[in-house]
Amino acid sequence: MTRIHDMGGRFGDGAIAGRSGGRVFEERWHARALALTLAAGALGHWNIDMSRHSRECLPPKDYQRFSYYEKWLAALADLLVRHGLVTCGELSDPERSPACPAHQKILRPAHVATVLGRGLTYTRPVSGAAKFANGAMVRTRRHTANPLVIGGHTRLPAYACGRRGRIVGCHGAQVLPDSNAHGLGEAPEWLYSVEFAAAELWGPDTENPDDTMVLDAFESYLEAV
Amino acid sequence: MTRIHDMGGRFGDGAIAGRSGGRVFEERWHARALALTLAAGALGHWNIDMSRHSRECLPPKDYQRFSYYEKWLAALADLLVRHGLVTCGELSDPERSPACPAHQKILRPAHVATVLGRGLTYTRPVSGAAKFANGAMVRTRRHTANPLVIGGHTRLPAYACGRRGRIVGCHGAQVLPDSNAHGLGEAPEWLYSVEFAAAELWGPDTENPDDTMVLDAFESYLEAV
Amino acid sequence: MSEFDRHPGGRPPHSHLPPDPALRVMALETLLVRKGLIDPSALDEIADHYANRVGPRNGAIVVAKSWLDPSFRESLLRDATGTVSSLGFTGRQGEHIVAVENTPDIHNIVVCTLCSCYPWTLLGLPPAWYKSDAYRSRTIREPRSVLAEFGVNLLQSQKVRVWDSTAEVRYLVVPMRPDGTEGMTEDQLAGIIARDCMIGTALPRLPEPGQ
Amino acid sequence: MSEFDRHPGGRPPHSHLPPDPALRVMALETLLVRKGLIDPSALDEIADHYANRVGPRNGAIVVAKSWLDPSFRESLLRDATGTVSSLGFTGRQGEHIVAVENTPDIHNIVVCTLCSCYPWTLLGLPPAWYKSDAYRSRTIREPRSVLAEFGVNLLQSQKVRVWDSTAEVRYLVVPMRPDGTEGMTEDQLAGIIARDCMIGTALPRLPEPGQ
Repeated sequence: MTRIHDMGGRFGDGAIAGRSGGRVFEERWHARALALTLAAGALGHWNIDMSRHSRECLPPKDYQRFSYYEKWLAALADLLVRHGLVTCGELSDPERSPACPAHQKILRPAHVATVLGRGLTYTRPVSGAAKFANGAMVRTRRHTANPLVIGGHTRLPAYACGRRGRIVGCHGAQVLPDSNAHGLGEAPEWLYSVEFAAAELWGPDTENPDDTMVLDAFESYLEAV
Repeated sequence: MTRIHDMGGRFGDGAIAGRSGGRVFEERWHARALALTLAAGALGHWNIDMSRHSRECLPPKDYQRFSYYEKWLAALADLLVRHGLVTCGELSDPERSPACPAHQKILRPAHVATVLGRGLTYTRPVSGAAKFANGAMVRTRRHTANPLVIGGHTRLPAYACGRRGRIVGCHGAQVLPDSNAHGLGEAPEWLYSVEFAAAELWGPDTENPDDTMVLDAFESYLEAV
Repeated sequence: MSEFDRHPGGRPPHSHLPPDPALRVMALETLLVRKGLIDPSALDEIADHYANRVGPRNGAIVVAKSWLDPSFRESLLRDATGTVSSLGFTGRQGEHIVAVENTPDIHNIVVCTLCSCYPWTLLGLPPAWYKSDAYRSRTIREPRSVLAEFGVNLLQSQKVRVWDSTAEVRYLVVPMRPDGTEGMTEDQLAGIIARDCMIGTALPRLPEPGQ
Repeated sequence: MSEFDRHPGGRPPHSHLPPDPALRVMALETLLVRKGLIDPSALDEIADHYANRVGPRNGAIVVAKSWLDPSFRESLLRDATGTVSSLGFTGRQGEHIVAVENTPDIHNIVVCTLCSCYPWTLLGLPPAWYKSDAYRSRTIREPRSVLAEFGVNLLQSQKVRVWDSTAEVRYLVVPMRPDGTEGMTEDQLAGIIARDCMIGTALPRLPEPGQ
């Protein structure tokens, strides 16, 4: 078990609601929550893996009751406090906070289109060749746990731990979230697409044995079989 | 992944609240919820495994936000409807329901002490000897899934799937929840206590490698290694 | 989706009850009485049974006897169900009892990760913390951290053994008898064996001198 | 407990914000503006960017081109990131794109079980259902049941391949070109390629005659 966010394969969630779509922002505050998160992220105090981990670390009761943008907001508040940018006292009473000069990396409207349109590549150079070739059989590691930090961030879902699959693609070497989420460096690794037979993942709960599931797995998530 | 109730090892739940104890029933309605559940159970329409499964099948959003006796109540309401004893319409407007004669197994106050004090043994005779001896090494099955019913009840927690442990006790043959929860018969099996090294279960998240965890596992949960 | 996850109209039956929990119980009781399924005075009896008739004193007597009587102890560890039955401690959620003994080498602690299984016949109903998500999720993975929150400091030499109550067997932790209890009666000993000592989240303590 | 699960006073920082979500955003915005961390007019720009400037039309153009131009299709399947960049579709949550093509043998569908990863540059922000627990938990295990809820009936011969977006790679499903679209322009084709076709939860449909 990792955390509440790691829900792939969970039973009990019922039918998928709102399949017909809807507006980009269903409420005005949704747009504001998204924009606040991106603008605060542009200050450079944390990276995307830290953002994800902050959402994952919401208490399960909050994670389950919050709507999507409520999770974003709560995780943003937690990040701001963790990184020393605001205090809990200021969160409960914003008016009490003194007015401060602008942060040197504050995002100005003129730069928004550039920043959002540029993106951030996660590909990094690594020394050494990829360990696994296309078609190679691999097994994912037996525990979903982050090996660097107890209770830490990882992108290996629990449903795919200790399972045999086949390499079906390599995306070059990319930043390792397990390290980057904790400020331990980017530690880039080769990133693969690994395909699993449905029955390997789901056993007796398999819906159709002809189907497959593919996930992206970093090299340290995998061992040769 | 099974369901939201299968939370052993999950991160994120924070400190344990209310460690100092408190009254047996913190609210008057707690006592009433407990009593209603036991009294309705005495009617004999379902067994304890069906009760547990009904709680497990609460939608995750409800399971996480409900207090303990709220889960009991909700699961009781779901059981009553599933077994045809009440309707959803009656749940929302009890006064509309016609007054009915007493159920033939209605629990009367004079029988409460006897019923509660008697209990229900889960031991059953089986043909054949236990497969595993004390000290034998076993491995739990690879998937927590119930092999009889998709999304069905099981008592093998996700954290203990596909793990090696040692038999440290046998409790005789007992009713198999995986079958009994679905009205598929009692299907008794030998029941063992299986002890695991902490590191086998938790890998890099192990708190102390000297520690062990023991769970009770039915014979079909186990294979020899 | 499993059939249990399908609900006509997308709403599980329980969502038709009123939102306030106390009103929810009342609505359900009203309905079940009208339907002839419940006798309300039986509810009073059940509540009284668990509020007043069973509780951790039962378990404390069992432990105190095991401290005083080596043959009782031996019998308890060999066949707890039979042994506690002979004291009249039988019933729901206590049909299959196993006693696990703390020693200088091993400290035992009990949890039910999947629900809240607990030896009702010996300890009464479980406390709220035992049923909490935090206790259920954490105890099985980090028992020492949980024990520290409860103020339990283990001997350097002690391993922890966590019992996850995954079947109908209910576990009673038999704590070690503390020094300074020589000459105490069964009743006096039972008085220092608090409920949590028999779950594994506390150790028996002598009353402070003068109390 | 991990250090991330420890909070002084037992309350995580976000619990200090007001309970109503709209007020919560306002409080946070007020605070961050006072602290010099946010320029409120940048927030308007960001909202406008995702409300009006990027959306599923981008992806539809990519798919339409791949239907019309075999060399574009080949390039898209070999190097989608480079190919869509050449159309100006670059940016956040679209840095590494992989296009996966439906065939008579394989139907592709995309999910992010761990959060809600999605190709923003090609499809805009994800719809609410894509971010729902039900879609995240069920699609990876029972894609056919999910597809049936979306009204998608697969060919008898088709296998399902579910892509779980677990890293920074974003997946674009390239649906099969339906019969009856011969002679349609790129613009007309893009018009029948709805967002969900590129997630894998719909199939392109010709407009009803007369519409």
